[in-house]
Amino acid sequence: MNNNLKEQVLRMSGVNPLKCMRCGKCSATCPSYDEMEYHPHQIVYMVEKGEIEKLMASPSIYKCLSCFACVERCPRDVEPAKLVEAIRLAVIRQQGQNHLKAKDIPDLIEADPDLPQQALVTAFRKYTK
Amino acid sequence: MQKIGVFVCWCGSNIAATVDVQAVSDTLAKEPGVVYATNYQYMCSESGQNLIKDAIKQYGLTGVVICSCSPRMHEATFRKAVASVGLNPYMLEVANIREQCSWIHKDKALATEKAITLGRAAIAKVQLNAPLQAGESPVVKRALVIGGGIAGIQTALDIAEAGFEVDIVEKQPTIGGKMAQIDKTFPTLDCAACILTPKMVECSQNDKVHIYSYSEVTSVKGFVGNFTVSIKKKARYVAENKCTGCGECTTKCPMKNVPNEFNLGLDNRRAIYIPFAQAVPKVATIDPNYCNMLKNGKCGLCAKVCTAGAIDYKQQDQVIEERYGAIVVATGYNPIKLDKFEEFDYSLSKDVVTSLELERLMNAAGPTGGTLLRPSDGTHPHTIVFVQCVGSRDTSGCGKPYCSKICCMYTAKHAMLIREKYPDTEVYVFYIDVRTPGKNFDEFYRRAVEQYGVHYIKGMVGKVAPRADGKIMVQASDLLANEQLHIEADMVVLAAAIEPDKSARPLATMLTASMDTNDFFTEAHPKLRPVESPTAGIFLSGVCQGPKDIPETVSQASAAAAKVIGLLVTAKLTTNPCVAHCNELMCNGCSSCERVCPYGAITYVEKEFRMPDRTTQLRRVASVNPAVCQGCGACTVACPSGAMDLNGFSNSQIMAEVDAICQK
Amino acid sequence: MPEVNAYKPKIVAFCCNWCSYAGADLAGTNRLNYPADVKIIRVPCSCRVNPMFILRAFQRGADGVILCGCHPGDCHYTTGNYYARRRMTLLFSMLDYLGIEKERTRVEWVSAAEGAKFAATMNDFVSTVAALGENKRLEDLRCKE
Amino acid sequence: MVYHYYPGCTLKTKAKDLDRYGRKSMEALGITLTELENWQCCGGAFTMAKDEIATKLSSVRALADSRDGVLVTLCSACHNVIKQTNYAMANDAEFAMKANNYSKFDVPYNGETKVMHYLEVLRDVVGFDNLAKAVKNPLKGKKIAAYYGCLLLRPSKALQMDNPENPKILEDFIRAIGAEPVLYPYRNECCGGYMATEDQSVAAKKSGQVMDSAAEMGADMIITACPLCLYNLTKNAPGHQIPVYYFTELLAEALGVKD
Repeated sequence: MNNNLKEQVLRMSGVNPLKCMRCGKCSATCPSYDEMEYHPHQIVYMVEKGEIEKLMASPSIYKCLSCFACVERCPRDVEPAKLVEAIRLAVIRQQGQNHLKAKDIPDLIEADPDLPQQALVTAFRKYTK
Repeated sequence: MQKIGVFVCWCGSNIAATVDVQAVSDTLAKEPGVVYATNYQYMCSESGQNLIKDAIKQYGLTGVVICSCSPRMHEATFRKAVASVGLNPYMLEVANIREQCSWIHKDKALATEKAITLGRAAIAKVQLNAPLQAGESPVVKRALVIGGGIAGIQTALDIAEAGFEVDIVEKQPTIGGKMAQIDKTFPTLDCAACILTPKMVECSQNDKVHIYSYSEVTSVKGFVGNFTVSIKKKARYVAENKCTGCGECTTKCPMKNVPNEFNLGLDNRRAIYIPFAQAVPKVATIDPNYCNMLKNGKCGLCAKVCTAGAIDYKQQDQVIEERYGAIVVATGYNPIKLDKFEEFDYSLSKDVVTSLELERLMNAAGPTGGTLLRPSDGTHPHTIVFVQCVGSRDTSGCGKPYCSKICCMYTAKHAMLIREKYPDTEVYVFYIDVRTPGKNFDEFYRRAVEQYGVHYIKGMVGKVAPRADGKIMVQASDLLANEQLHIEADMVVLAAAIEPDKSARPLATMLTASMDTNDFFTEAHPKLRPVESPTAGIFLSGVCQGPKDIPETVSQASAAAAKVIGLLVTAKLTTNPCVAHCNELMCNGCSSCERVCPYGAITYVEKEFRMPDRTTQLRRVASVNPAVCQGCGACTVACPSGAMDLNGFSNSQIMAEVDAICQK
Repeated sequence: MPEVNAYKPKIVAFCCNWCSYAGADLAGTNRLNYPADVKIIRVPCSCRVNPMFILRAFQRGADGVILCGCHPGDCHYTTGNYYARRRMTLLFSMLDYLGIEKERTRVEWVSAAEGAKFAATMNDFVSTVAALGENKRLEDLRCKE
Repeated sequence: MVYHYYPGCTLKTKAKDLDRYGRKSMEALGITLTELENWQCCGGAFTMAKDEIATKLSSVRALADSRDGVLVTLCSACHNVIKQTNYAMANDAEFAMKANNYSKFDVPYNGETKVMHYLEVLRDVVGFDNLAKAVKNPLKGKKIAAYYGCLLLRPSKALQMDNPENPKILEDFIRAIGAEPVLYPYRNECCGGYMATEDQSVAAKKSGQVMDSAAEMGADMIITACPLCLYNLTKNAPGHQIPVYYFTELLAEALGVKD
C-alpha cells in the first residue's frame, strides 16, 4: 500500500471513495466491463485500500470510455470514472509512459482514413501526456 | 436581593470529566446573592433533588440555579422539586453545562471557565426572576386525525374506544390508504383487505368516529387543548346521505377512459366512481376533470339511473369549522416518481413496474383479477427481475438519502408469492443489503431463498433495455461472482423509495410542527417521545414520521392514540405563564404589538388613568390575553415605548445574561 | 498549552428555544466541537431578540453576536423568524455604518435536527470574528471592571 | 445577442456536413452564428483531474472570448468539454484561479458565459414550435432514431442539457421537422468512442448494440450530433443497413436549404 499514491489519486480526482456503499451499480452500468481486469466497483474499493500500484499496472485503466455512465448513475455520487482517469494520469505523467505515442498516429490514419480527428485528439488526450 | 442556591451536577462523569465541578461551585459561591453552592453526582436523582429541597428550607432560598444538562431535559423535573417545598417553580434557572459545555469541549480549563460564565449568567437572570403563576385552560374533548390510512384508522379507533369523539379527515373519496391497495402482508402472508376492511367498517359504524372523506384541512388555529380547524369538504357531486353505494351509476357513465388511480393507472374507471368495492364511505364521487355534465353541461346519465336521487351537479365545496383538543397527523407516504431513474426504462416499457403496481397486478380485485400478467401483452412472465433500493439510500440528489425500510420485506414477499403461484417463473432479486430486522422477518427472507428458490444476487441493475420482441434485457452486476450479468427478463419490478405525502409540508406549516429535510415530521424526542411533535397537542402516527411497515405503523398509531387519550382525559391544562404583559403606564396605544402578534392575543382597551394633577384621562392601552398568548415575544421588540415585556424572558433578564457573559 | 496568549473572541449566541437551542443540544449530544468562546442565551423565539440586546453585547465588549432561529417557514410561532430577519437586516446595516463589521453579526437558521450545522456555523463564525480581532468600536470602557 | 460559434477540429475536416448544414439552417432560422476568432481544439475529452490546467485552457479562452454573448457548440465532444470546463471555472475556485493566472485576461473569467449546444438554441431560443413552422419539406413518414451517445448528456450536473436518462430534445427536434421519433433503450449508451483507436472490437460491440436496438424498434435512420458516434455507427457496426446522419443535415433538408 502506497499512501502517497493514494493521496495523489484522491487529490487529483476529488473523489471520496468512502462514500461508496458497495452497491455495484457502476459495474452494472459500465459498457467496458468485459474488457476490464478490475471493474469499476473494485477500482473504487482498491483505491480506498490504497492498492494504486496494482491498478497502475493493469490494462483496465485504458479501457474506460469516459462515457460517465457510472458517474451519472452512482447513487452516492462517488464518480468512479474520475478515479480511473486519475490513476491513468498517474501512470502516463511518468516519463516514457505514454500509452499512445505520436509516432503511432500515422499508422492509425493509414489504417482507416475515415477516422475522425475527434477520435485521435481524444485518444491522445486520454493516453498521452 | 435574592437568596440564591447554586447546584452543580456532575452527571456522573458526563460533566465532571471535563468541568472541574468543585471549582465551579466554589467560584459561583462568591457571586453576589449566592448564599449556598454545592455539587453532587446526579442532581436529577431523588437524593439530588432532596439536596436541593433541603437547602431551600435550610437557607431560605428565594432563587435556585442548577448547572446541569439542557433545560430541555430536566427543567421540568427541577421545577417540580422546588415547588414541592414551596418555592415558586419559576424562580429556578438551569445553566446548560453538559450539551453546551462539557460534551463539546476537551480542554478542562476552558470548559470550567465557560461553565462558570454560564452559571453566572443564570445567577444574573435569577436575580431578576419573579414568581409566576401558571394559568389553566380547558381541553376540548375531541380529537382530529388527519389521514385515513391504517395509521389514522387505528389511532381513531383507539381514541374512540376510550370514549372520545374523533374525526378522520381523508383527502381521497375513501379511507383505507395504501394498505387497501396491498395484496398480502408480510411476514404472515395474510391478505391485507381481510384485516383492513373490518377496521374500515368499524370506523363507519362506531358512533364516536366521524369520517370526512374527500376533504382537506385548510387552516389550524389555537393551541393544545383548544385547536380550531377548518376542513374543506370537496364537492363530490353526490349527496353522501342519499347515495346507497349501489354502483349503478359507475357502470352506466359513458366516460370510460379515466385512469384508475386505485389501480395506479393500470386500468380505467368511469368519471363517476367508487374507488373499490369495500370503500368507506361507500359513496360515489364524480371526477370533475372528466365528467361531461360538469364540463360541458351535456350528459346527466348518472342522475337518470340513480334511483336514490343522490346526484347533485350543483354541489359546492363546503368548509366546516370544528374544535379539537388534540390533532394526530397520519398523512402517510407515496412511492417517489421515477423520472430520474430512467436507466430502468420505467417510462419506455409497460413491463417495468413499481412494487406497488405489482401489488395491484397480483391482487384478486386488481386489473388482472389476481393473475400475474404482463401489462404490455397480457402474457405470463417467466423471468422476473426485482431491483431493490431504487431511489433509496441515494445521496446523488436523484433519490432519497434514507433507507425506505419496507422494500426488502415486500420484495421477499413478492418473490415468494410468485414462486409459489407460478413455480415455472425464475425470480431474481438484486440487492445492496438485505435488511430484515423484525420479528420473523429474517426467517421470512430466508424462506424465500431456501424454500422458494428465489435468486438473490448481491449487486445492482445498471441498465434495463426493452427489446422489440417484448423481452427486457437487464444488465446488472453480480458482485460476489465478480461478473456483469445480462438477463433476458419478461418483467422488471422496481422497489421505488417512499416519500412523505406532498400534503405534509403545507400541513406542517399550518400546525407549526417541525419537519426534517426529507419532509418527515420530527418527533419531540427520538427515543423518549417518538409519537409526539415538539408542538404541544400534535401527535404523529405512521409513515409521516419516518418509513415504517404495517406492524410498526399500527404500534405507533396506538401509541399516538394513548397519548391523545392521556391529553383528553385531563380536565384542565396548565398554561405557560411565560407570556407577554403590558405596562399600561408606559403604553401609548400605538397598535404595533397588535399587528405583529400571530395569535391575536393583544387587544386594546380604553382605560381611565389618574394623572398626577388628580385629573383622570381616558387612554387606549394594550391588553394581553394570557390564555391565547404563546410567549414568542414578537410584541416586546415591536413595542416602541418598552411597555411590552415577556414573563420569564424579560428585557432586563436577558440583558443581565448578556452582561454576565460579556463580563471581563 | 501552546496558545496561552491566543486571542479569544467573546461571542454571544441567541438561540430560539424550539429549533436552534435544540440544534445546539444535538451538537452536544453528538460531541461536535466548537470553540468555548460561544455562549448561548436561550430565548423563546428569534423574534424575542431586541436590537437593544445586541447593542448591549457590543457595549459590554462582545466581539461578535449571532442569532439562530428556525428555518423560514418552520417557526414554532409561525412568523417570528421573519420578524427577526427584517429587524436584524436593518440593525446589522446600521451597525456596519457605525463601524461594526458585517462579519461580526450574523443570522443563521438551524433546525433541531441540524447539530452538525450548528457546530459548523459556530466554528466558522468564531474563526471569522477571531480574524477581525477585538471589537473596540462600541465598547463602553466605563463598563470595564 | 451575439451567438459565438465554436466549430471544433472535426467539423473543419471530416465532419464538414455537420458544420455546413448547421450554419445554413441557423441562418435560415434568423440566427447568425459568428465563428470565434482563433479558436483552438478543445482536445476532444475533458480531463477530469482537478490539477490539469493546460489541457483546458483552449476552452477557457473560447469561453472568455464569448463573454459578450452565448457560446454555441455543435459537436458533442466540444459541447461536453467546454461545458465541463465552464462548470469547473464557476465551481472550482482553485482551478479557476490557476486558469486565470495562466491566461492573463484583463478581467478574470469565472464561468459567466452561457454555453449552449446547437440543439439548445433550437429548443430555447428558436423554439421547436417555431422551427416546425419554418419547415418547408417536412420529413413525413420517416421513422428516426435519435442517438445521444454519452457526451451530449453526461455528466448532467455540469451539462444541464436534458434528463440524462430520458432525454427528449432530439425527439422533439425530430417531431419539429415532421418525422416520427423512435424510442429505443440504447440511445444514451456509449458507442465505444475513442476506443476505436485502441481496440476496434469494443467499438464494434457497443455500436452494434445501439444499431441493433434502433433497428428492431423500427428506425429508418439514425441521427447524431457527434462525428465520432457517426463514425463508429457507420464504420464499426458492420451488417447494418440503417443510415446514420448528422441532425443538421436533416434540418437543412427540412428547411429547404440543403443544396
